[in-house]
Amino acid sequence: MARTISMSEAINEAIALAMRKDPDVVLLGEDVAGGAEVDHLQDEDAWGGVLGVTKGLVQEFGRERILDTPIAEAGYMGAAMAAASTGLRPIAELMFNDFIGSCLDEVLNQGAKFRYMFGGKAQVPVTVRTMHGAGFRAAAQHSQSLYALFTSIPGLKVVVPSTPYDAKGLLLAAIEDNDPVIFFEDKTLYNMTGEVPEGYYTVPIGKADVKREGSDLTIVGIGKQVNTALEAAGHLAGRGIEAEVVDPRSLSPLDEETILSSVAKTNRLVIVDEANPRCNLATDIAAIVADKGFDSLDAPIKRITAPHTPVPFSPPLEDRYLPSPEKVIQAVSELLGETSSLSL
Amino acid sequence: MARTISMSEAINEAIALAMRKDPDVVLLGEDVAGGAEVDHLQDEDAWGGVLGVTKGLVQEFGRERILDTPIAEAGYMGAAMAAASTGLRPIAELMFNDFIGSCLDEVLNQGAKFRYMFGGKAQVPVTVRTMHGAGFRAAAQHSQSLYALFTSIPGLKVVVPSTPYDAKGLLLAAIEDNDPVIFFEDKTLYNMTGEVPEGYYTVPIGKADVKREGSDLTIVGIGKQVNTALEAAGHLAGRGIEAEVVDPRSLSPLDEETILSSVAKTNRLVIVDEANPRCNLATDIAAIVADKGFDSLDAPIKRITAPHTPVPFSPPLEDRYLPSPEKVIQAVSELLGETSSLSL
Amino acid sequence: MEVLQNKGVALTQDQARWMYRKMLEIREFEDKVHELFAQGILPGFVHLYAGEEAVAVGVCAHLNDKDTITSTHRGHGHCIAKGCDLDGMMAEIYGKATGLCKGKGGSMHIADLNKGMLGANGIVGGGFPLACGSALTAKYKKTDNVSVCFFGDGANNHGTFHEGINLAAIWNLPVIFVAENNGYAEATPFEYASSCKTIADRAIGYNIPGVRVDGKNVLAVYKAAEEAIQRARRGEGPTLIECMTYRNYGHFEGDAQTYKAEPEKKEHKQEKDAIIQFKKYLLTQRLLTENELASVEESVIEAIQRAVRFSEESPYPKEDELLTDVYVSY
Amino acid sequence: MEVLQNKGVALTQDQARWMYRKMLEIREFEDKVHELFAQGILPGFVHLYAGEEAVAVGVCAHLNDKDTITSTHRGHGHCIAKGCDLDGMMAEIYGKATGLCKGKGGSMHIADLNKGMLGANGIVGGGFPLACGSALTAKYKKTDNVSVCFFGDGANNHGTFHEGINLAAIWNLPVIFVAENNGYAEATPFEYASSCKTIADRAIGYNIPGVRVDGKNVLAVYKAAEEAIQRARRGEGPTLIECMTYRNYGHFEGDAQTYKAEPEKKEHKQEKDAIIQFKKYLLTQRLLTENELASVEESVIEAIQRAVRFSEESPYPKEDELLTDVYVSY
Ligand SMILES: Cc1ncc(C[n+]2csc(CCOP(=O)(O)OP(=O)(O)O)c2C)c(N)n1
Ligand SMILES: Cc1ncc(C[n+]2csc(CCOP(=O)(O)OP(=O)(O)O)c2C)c(N)n1
Ligand SMILES: [Mg+2]
Ligand SMILES: [Mg+2]
Repeated sequence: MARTISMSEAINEAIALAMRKDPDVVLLGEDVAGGAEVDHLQDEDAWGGVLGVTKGLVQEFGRERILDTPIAEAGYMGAAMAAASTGLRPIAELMFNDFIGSCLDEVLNQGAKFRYMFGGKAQVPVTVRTMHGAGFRAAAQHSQSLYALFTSIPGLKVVVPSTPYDAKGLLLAAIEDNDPVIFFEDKTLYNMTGEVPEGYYTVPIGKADVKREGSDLTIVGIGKQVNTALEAAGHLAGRGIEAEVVDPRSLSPLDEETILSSVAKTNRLVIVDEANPRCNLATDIAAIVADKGFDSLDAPIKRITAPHTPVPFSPPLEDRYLPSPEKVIQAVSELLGETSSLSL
Repeated sequence: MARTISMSEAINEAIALAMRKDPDVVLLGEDVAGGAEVDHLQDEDAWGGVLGVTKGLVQEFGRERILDTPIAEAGYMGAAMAAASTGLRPIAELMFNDFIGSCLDEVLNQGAKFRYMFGGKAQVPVTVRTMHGAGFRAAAQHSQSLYALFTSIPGLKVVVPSTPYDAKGLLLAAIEDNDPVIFFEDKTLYNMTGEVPEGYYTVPIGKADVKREGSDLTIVGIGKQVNTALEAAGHLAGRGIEAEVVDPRSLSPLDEETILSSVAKTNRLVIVDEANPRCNLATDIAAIVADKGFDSLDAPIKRITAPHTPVPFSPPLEDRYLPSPEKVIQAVSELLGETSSLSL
Repeated sequence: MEVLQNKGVALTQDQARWMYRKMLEIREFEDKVHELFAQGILPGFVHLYAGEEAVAVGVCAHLNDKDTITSTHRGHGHCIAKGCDLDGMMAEIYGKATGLCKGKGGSMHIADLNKGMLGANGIVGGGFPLACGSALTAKYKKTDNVSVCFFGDGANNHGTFHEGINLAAIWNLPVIFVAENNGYAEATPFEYASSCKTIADRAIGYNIPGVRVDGKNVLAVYKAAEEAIQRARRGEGPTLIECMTYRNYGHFEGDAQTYKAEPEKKEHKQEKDAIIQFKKYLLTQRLLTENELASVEESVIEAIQRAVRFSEESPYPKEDELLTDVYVSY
Repeated sequence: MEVLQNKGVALTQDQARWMYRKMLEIREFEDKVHELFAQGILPGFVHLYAGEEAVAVGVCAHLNDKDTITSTHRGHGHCIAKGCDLDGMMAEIYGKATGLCKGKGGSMHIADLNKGMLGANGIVGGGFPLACGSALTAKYKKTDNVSVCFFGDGANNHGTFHEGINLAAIWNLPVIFVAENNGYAEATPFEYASSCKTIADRAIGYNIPGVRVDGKNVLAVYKAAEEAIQRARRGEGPTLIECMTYRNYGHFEGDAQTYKAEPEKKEHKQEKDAIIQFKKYLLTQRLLTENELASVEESVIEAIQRAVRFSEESPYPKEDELLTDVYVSY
């Protein structure tokens, strides 16, 4: 397992492997190939997605399977849902998760509900890949983290990887899955590198990963914020505080057990979620622990989240918007009742 | 304050009062008048909304101010946002909150964010009225309670009344408000009656109401579920258990103080929210209390919500889907550590 | 087998009987649902298709079970024309466990994927993208199946109309977009809400064929659909067909229909009635005899009675059905 | 004051100078942003308007501060043509506190409501409904103001195109829908994604006037816009104008533009260039002299330099600005 590639490459590779394995897998979205029907364009020069994540796929799989769509999210997302329920296994790319505003109905009222409304007689094996996350200087309409919205919708599964390894394995699991899966990709993690095996493997949906063991407190991170948590944990270790870092990886289903048993061990919980603070994953996990894990809690549950504001453009404001290791350390210091706050 | 009218009448009256007071208030939505440009139709026979809530308004205010729209939620919702930022004070009706799937962008990325993105130089005094709630046999696409989605969006205010009195006062406050307010109307409460003063009054947005005082535990209900909580509290009182019932009325901003001080008094919390369980208001409130109110808690925080399923059509299934006084009492009995469960 | 020609339509006796039967099934089914709803027996929002039978039947006459249709909130007629089981449909509207969707969907969500019926849809405009999706499957898998998207005049102003038809056009998908222009969206007239002179006009903006036909004339619908469906099967892409029709009942059960003019209501139940017209045609053309028609009528009435009995006698779903069928696995 | 006539266009010298100046301001502004981005000085997603100047300027020449426009992700040109302050714009793109939106919006969200500029918009198709809204205000308040909705060829396939234009048409709103058909949406050609032959064709489906003009010819745009805006001011409803244009740079900064053919790129920077053409016209028509043009050029270059200096020297917003301006009150 010595090969090191980027998150972006890991995702690209997962799509290629899935498409080789199953001829019913197609990829559709805006410019996922790029340059459709441009005469002079060689497919190796095609865009491959707005940030190049799907580059090269059209060369191997052709334009019948890598489908550029018009800017019509409702149109192609609804098409993906029905294609899935009639025999294809589409991967639909919603370029930025913020654009769910243009196609929520197709997800919320169509794809997610077909199976139930139809008494179990339909299945919708679609994967929606979408970019999220702040820190890219992309401002209010291109930087949100809307996974809570999808997590709240029965019928959907929701996955947010924090490493290239997980991204590849979870994406393959998502494509294999017979339910609709929303797969979140943090645009600021595309260049993150890590060890990724070459072949086909899956990471099970619904299984959290303890990314670091510890006994003094539990930090649950969502997506990129797992890395914030790990960074904070590193600093804390230097001060003799051992944080356990849990990466749920899949938000729906959520592996409550792993979280609860970590808290049973550490008796303290901090959750890091870069989404806006109201009704997000941090509140969700806090509520679960405040119910089922109440007896093991020795201290208040702390949430490190974005503030209740849109994502600002200005770099210093955006930096302040996001959770940071400092903020995590600050919360931990409050939690452990240290009077003077810790610093890096 | 002896007059008793229905929730539906209270809402109608609030709109009329607001329109009399401020000529910039207009109402737009599908069939809010009804029968646009039908020759023989007398305005008193016009629909006045799909369930008749806005009946009669077109007679008084005319078709310049009561605007029937095409079935184009994105079109008219976006129009309402921009009309609001250029000098009108529109009330836009989204017939069922489920239809947000057709116009989320206009709310999420446009109206809610104008003010922030534009550095405080815009204001968007729009009120979006919308119907929600299960129990009407309206099935999966017409029965959801999606207030958490709106609560999570910075820039919006969110209001869910549980009585005719609150509905009228909150709606008038919403229309007066210079920020976008989403006003939820539970379709199963339209016929609920209650005392409502005739004149113009407002109920402040952001202020919870203690609907019943008690010292043994706190029950927070959302919208109609306040009434479920009150019913449960009545039964509990018969068993010597005094529940305090808190109605937040406004979900964003949320009156944390009233909730926290109730819990400080009772040391126990149950939340009743008929939305699906993940990332909803129940988790939100639980998380806030598990942080800021942790020290006053003597027991796990219990949430009574819908299950993680779409709303089923079949009456017995839908009845089981919803929270009920029985379920609340069951949770309370667990909370209070009674071994045998209480019954009605 | 005897074959009759009329206005370019060639119906065999079997086809004629099938069409007459389906139109009657729809009418009787809806009249019965109307009655049951008025009696307080049926719950929910119910939108009846009575009056529009010629559209669903004229189109579905050309489809097989592998062809798919998307439908609307007013979906019973589409279901019946596409071959859904009447017992299962009625039981679904009752919310019974024996319903086509086990009672979980109800009137607005009846579906039967085995029959190519992709579901009634409570969301206006919901069907356009879905029809593209099943057509994409057909095209990708190189079958010659087609998708039909039924939609109302109100849906014609929803964004999904535009996105769906454009997508079908650029991808050359085998979709037939069938507008059911019954003059109203709830209480709002077509002319008020739609800026186009005809829905068919809008085809120009997508560079596809668009026609308007008399949707009360099942032969006219049949013929237009035949051409469009054959084009689609040949891989020549989508067509937009606008059928001018009328609903006999209100928008939903309970609607006082104050927006409808009396003469208009009357004529649609009499000389313009699609079933009366078709029956006259069948008789004058000697395609079916009075006796044959009567026996169809009798058998349909029995079938509807049976469906009601079946539904009444069926159990409600068991309580734990609430939690199943959300996921394949979770 | 001397007035020149050409193809039905009557420009005063002041107008001509204003138009030339605005086109140059846009060009110089965008070339400078391109440079600063390449140097790593500017953050974010930046979409440049260079090459399309004739559209924004030809249209906005007819507007006053009470008229409103909605814009796109490629909004700098619209802002400048509508009279936004260059210093405030550049500072906004830098994310500085002195930006038009205090640095909170950035390139994709520049707005100035006092100038009737309702905001650049990061959502493709976002402007259609918004333009209807400000036009509704104008109509309701009985002003004679109009709204202009600028949008790209890519946006022409979004559902909001359909919903917005239909709404404007049935309500007879004073909106002018201005398509900037630059041939591509990101890397996707207009012809691939759009089933219509021309965007103007789609006007038929809304029963409103639709015209296609050479969007590199500011006079052609000016004339089409004049007619449409006058119609709208007279209360005669919306118009759709399609302007054929081209962007000199990539979709956003960083785009290698492999999808563009070389000859096409070249001709648009040379003989088809809108500014070169307009300049030639001004000279041959003796509307402005070489000297006058040179002094405009000089002053524009200075203005842009000043804007950069202003931005460089401006502070970033204070940290607590993160939390303000979300609500009027909360
Ligand atoms: C997106 C959406 N908006 C609004 C509604 C409410 N609604 C249900 S049916 C209907 C009218 C539909 O009119 P039309 O498309 O003409 O169909 P018809 O009822 O005449 O068959 C409306 C507004 C809905 N279900 N979905
Ligand atoms: C709803 C939505 N979908 C997709 C995008 C991503 N996107 C940004 S600009 C663009 C292309 C727009 O093309 P066009 O409308 O022709 O404008 P142009 O860039 O050519 O000026 C796309 C797909 C978006 N911002 N919003
Ligand atoms: Mg209709
Ligand atoms: Mg373009």
